[in-house]
Amino acid sequence: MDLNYTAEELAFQQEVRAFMEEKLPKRLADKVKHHKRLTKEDMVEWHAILNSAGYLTGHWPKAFGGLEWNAIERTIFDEEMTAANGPRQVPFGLNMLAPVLMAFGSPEQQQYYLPRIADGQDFWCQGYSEPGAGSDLASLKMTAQRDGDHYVLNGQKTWTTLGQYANKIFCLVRTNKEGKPQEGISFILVDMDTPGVEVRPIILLEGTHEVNEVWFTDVRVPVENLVGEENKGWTYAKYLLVHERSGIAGVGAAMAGLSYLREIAQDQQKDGKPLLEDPFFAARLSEIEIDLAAMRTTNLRITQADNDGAPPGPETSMLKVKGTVLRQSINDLTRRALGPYAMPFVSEALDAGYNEEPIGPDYANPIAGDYFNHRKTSIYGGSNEVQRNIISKMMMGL
Amino acid sequence: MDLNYTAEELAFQQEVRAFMEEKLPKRLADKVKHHKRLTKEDMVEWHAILNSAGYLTGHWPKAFGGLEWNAIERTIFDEEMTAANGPRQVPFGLNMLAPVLMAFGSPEQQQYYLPRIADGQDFWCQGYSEPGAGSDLASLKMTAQRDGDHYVLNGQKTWTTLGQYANKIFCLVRTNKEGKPQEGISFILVDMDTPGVEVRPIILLEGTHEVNEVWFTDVRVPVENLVGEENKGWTYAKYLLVHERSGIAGVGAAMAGLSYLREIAQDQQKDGKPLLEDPFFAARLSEIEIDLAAMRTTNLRITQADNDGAPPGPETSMLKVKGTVLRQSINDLTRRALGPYAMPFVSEALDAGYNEEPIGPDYANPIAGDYFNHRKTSIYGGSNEVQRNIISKMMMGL
Amino acid sequence: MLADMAGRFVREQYPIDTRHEHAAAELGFSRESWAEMAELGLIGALFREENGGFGGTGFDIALMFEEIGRGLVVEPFLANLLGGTALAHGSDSQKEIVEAVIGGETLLAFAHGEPTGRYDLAHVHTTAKPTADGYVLNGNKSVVISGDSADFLVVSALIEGDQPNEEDVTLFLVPADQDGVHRRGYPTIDGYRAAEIALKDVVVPADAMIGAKGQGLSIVHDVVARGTLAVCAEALGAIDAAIDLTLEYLKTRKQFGVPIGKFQALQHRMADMMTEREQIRSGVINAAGHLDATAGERDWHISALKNLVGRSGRMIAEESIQMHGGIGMTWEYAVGHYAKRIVMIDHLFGDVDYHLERIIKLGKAA
Amino acid sequence: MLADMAGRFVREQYPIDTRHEHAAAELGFSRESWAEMAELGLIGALFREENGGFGGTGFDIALMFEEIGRGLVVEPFLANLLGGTALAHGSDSQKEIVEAVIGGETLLAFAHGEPTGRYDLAHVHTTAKPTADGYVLNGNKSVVISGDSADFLVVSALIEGDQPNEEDVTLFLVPADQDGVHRRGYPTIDGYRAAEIALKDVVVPADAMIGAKGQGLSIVHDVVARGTLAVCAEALGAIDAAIDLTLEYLKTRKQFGVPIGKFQALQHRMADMMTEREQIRSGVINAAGHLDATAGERDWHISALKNLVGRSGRMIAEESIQMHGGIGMTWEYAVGHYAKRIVMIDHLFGDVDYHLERIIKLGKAA
Repeated sequence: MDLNYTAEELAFQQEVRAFMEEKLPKRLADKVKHHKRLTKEDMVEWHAILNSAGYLTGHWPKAFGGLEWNAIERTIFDEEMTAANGPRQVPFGLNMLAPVLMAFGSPEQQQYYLPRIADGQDFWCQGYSEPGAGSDLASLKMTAQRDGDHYVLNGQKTWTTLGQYANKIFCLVRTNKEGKPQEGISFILVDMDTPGVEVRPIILLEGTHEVNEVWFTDVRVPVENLVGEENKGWTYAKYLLVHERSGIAGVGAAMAGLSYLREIAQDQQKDGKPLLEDPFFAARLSEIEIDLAAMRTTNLRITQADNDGAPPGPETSMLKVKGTVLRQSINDLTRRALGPYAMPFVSEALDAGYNEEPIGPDYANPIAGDYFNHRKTSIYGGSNEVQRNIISKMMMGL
Repeated sequence: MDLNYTAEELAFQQEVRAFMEEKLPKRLADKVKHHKRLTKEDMVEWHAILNSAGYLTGHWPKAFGGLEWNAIERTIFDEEMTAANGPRQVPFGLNMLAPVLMAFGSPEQQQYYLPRIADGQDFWCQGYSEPGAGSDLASLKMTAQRDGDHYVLNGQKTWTTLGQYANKIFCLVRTNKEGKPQEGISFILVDMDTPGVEVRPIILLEGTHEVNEVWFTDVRVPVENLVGEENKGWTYAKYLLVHERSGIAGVGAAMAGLSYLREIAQDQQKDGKPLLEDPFFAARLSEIEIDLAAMRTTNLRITQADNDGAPPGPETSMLKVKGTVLRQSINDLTRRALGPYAMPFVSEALDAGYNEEPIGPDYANPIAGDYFNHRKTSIYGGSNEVQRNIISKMMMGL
Repeated sequence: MLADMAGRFVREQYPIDTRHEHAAAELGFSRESWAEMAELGLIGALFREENGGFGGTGFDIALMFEEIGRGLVVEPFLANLLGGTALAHGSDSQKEIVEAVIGGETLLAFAHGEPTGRYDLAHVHTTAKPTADGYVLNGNKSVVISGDSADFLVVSALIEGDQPNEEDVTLFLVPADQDGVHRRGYPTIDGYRAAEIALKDVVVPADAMIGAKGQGLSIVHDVVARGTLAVCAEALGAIDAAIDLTLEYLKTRKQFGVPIGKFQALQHRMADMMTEREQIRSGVINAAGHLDATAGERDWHISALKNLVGRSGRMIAEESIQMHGGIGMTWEYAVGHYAKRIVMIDHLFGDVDYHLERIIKLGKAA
Repeated sequence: MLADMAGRFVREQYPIDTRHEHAAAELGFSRESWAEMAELGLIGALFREENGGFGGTGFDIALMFEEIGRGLVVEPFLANLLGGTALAHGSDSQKEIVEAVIGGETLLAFAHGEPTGRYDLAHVHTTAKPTADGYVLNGNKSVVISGDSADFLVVSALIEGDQPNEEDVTLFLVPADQDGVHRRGYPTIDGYRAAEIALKDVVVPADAMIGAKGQGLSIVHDVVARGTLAVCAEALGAIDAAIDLTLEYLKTRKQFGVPIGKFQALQHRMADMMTEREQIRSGVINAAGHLDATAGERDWHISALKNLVGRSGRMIAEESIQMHGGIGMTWEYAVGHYAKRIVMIDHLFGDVDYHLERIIKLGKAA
């Protein structure tokens, strides 16, 4: 039951901390801390910096150019990076497609695509969800029909995050309508420049453009772009979903958010004293701190079990639920901390180059928007309802 | 949207208040306030006092000797009586059996039984639940087989409240095993002195004896004791359940409990000041007060609608859920108010005639037990889960 | 009656797209629509007959704002309720302005809050320096609702003197285009408009004072009590709409072949949402019924309501989005806009904790 | 190792009926069982080698008390952990008593709390008046766990002098049968024993003092930190048992023909209960790992844990009963007894609010 880091792990932690101090551009850290919008260029720049130290693909196997971090090292890296306000990596190529290619892709696909993910030549996005399908992937409708050396794709994907920046998309498509619904699904790679691919923005409730619809009309994709076998895509999709579990608790983000909230509450005044000293506010903050301290250990315990080779269990779902609830409660309390200044919202002020005076305190503008935006975290990646189904079913055996 | 009482209603309120001041024995009010155990004699005494003013059967139609109170008058009476720490009436004869007899009983049954309920000759209990049946009444198993002028009863009832004091029990029994399960049920009145009736106590988790199992072995009951028609008992049972909705929110009990909690929190010291002045404690108390003020109005609105002849809807279930949650939160906060003195529990001290010094403050002994005992309120009379099913199904039409 | 008319107007002429158009316009609302609403008598419903209105009781305000909430109406009802209520305490010529407000010709805003004052109503640092024939105002007013479009501002200030205190707070009526009034308008996250207002040596005549010298705070309390009731009723209307949308979604949206409303976990949460809605409705009734009671009773019920709306309103708003899933997160679908309004009302006139503290100070329920 | 042995002992020789028998006995526990547990080394697991034990770290205490909680063991582990920890700060002859405790021969109780002190550890009104060769103790000690069966009491008192303050609090070892010690034992609602103890002119020699004069509060903090960790771990064990029973019930109990565990509303609540259990488990690990850290770090993690157990433990206890329905309300069925223990642990060493306040005072997590 020893949860202390080993000497090697502590050394690695120091190494990452030093890297963040030295290499993370202040401009990017400030944007992250103050919830400004990151541009595509910001993301590409940060990937390149991480890649220069090998950190970008640190969790990849050595055979594919990675450092073969174990789960603990990966957790340490995530915590340090997030606590330093480093931008989160864009996960679609790095953590979602890459493991699938490593496990099921052809040698040619591995050799071509993996280096391009690492060096930033490709910016991937994800074509999983469809309108009306939600968590129920087996019901997907987008089709891929074989035509000589090509598949012809027709249909629509939705909730495609950062699709407006991507040059590639990996898609689940239906290649067979017979049999069980999950048996006719294939996994295919698509160049977004192909004629017939159209990206339409979805604007979120607070006005942000993060996600998109992607429409496919007679899009011709070479058969070499099929990953693994035809009609086996369901297996690959599940592999991807289970595999991508690192950082699901969001401990680093919660810690960074909580520390920012403390700063804000120290600055905000209530009856002539810092809001932080108000008993009700302090109580809410402290409850979150207590829960987070416990969750940090829960996360390490589960990560440790993962390191020890235990199969992924319902614990991951617990981390997802508790993690989102906690981060959302931080967003909520930060919103409250602002008092009336939570209301003003100047969208342009979130973009680089905005130079006007802030309305109210300089940290205020993005906070309420963030609170609303982060309601998504308990919805996407398997909603908290789906996670609770998993927990209870796996643990009750019902 | 006027929720003020009319002049007549205010006069009635004054009348009841004066009655409670004059006629409610201090000994009984003290027992109720301090959560001491009421004996059968206490209950009978209080019924007789209420009956002397006609209040016991105030809600009965004039034809059966009542005062024909409407829903508002009944609410006023309940609130005043409970706020004065008057013992609650024993409902089984008065509010459960009586309406069924009035609606479905024979003239002979009405003439014989109703006066005996009013004047305390009969002490009724209820034979509804069976082991393993819970909220699912249609699955009941206890049988009544016709044998000449008698029914012969065999089976078991459970959760029979105050069965140890009762001389009569009304039962739902199965008279027909064919057809739909709810079609073969009958409603029958049983003298507890009949050979073959056996009452076995069920002790609750905190050590109280309130409920019982009642076993029936070849119990011969005259056919005249059948209420209404054979195999129509399901209809009568539903009538009973829907009809007995007055006071379901427990507003009076919550008000009395909250005011007692205030007294306790004024007496309890924290860091040299009354606990009531502690901000966290005050916050919890105030949230309950806020919810209760709203629920009081919710209750009046629904009662008013009832008065106006609207059919009972899912609102009753809302009152049940919110009412139990609120009263349980008062029990919980009262327990917390005591600090370490919530722990001691001398069961004998709850009975009359106990004369030893109390352990800690004189109000402390019953509080934790009450907290545990009142967990029942969200379970019996249709659990809060069943109520939520009703609310959502009726309002969503699903 | 007027509330029914407002309801019909919202249902028939104020669909959500129209609302978004109004909000996106330069002014942040539609002058035409406002004129129409005035014509229907909807503004007058907020004021007593003696001030030229046709209502003005707690129930009038509550019913009107429920409809405003149901339609997410962006026209400046709230600001004009606040400003008009303040002016009703004023001189005859000031009361005449209320009539112009009711007619839809004149717009008011209530410029009371200040940058570091949070929700403290007594926090007034703006000063009024007496001169021979009036006052000179200096100070900053923050998050003034509809402050950018108003013709007149009701401004609170501390009359300068020896150790000025709360009893020197006084209200002034200031034309918004007066020299020295600097306004910076901006949108709010939920689609409304507000302004930061700097007052620099703003000269006003003696008769710009509203009510008597030092009467400011007591007027402010009346204004804010009405405003708080109004936004809580507005939240109730928005909650009704959000719950209706969610119910409809649960009935029509299918997953694994069945409507998601068949899932019991959602049913039970929905049951709690509907129960809390009834509690809020009761809170609105209690507050409306005590609006003209003693200040202590009024404030208890107002604060109880605001706390309840802050607590349960947030729960309902968040659950409404959650039960919709992804679609609830989009601008295109209405539920998110209702959720934003419900939650942001927590930031108007004091949040859950502010009102809980106030309830504690006021003692037990009257 | 010892914890495994404790676990086996509980599973094999301590079914709930045996537990109830022990609790109902005159002493409130079984001397024979206690001797057997001593024999197995279970008491020694709570103390360091230097005090004659075989454990004594945070993890030793936590693992042992998890098993105690799983079995709802009524034998006086807690009182002897408290008393023994205090004596470990004492003289050699006092430490010898710890060995007798470990052997199961001698029983201790920790008589610190007083009637109006609530959870305040510094609230000591009992006095120790210096005499030529010792002290005379006077005062009242309240809710002393296992105080009725103890052979020795560890008593805190304020040494009389000029304006005595917290720095005069000192601990004394007092034989329970000493003249002037009046004990009134009684059961607690969850099936354990405690006592009110009045000290009337109790004469003790100078060497009855534990540690140095004025060292009392610092020893009390050490004792209470260990005790708090212990009862939280005990709560975790009881939570495990309550959840296991509930899971089993959900799988076997049928309603309308299906196991009630198929109802999604119950499934989702169960998922939250299981998640909170993991959080509590993590809290126990954090507190156990910081038991010998600086006082500030130790107390932060101890208070965080106690707050978490108070909040989530209550939820789990209440839900376990609720999901069982009527049967969960009965004495005969075990779940209610687990629920009682989990909830009543909130009343030992400070409740949710006490520890939240302490966390606020201690500042952010170390």
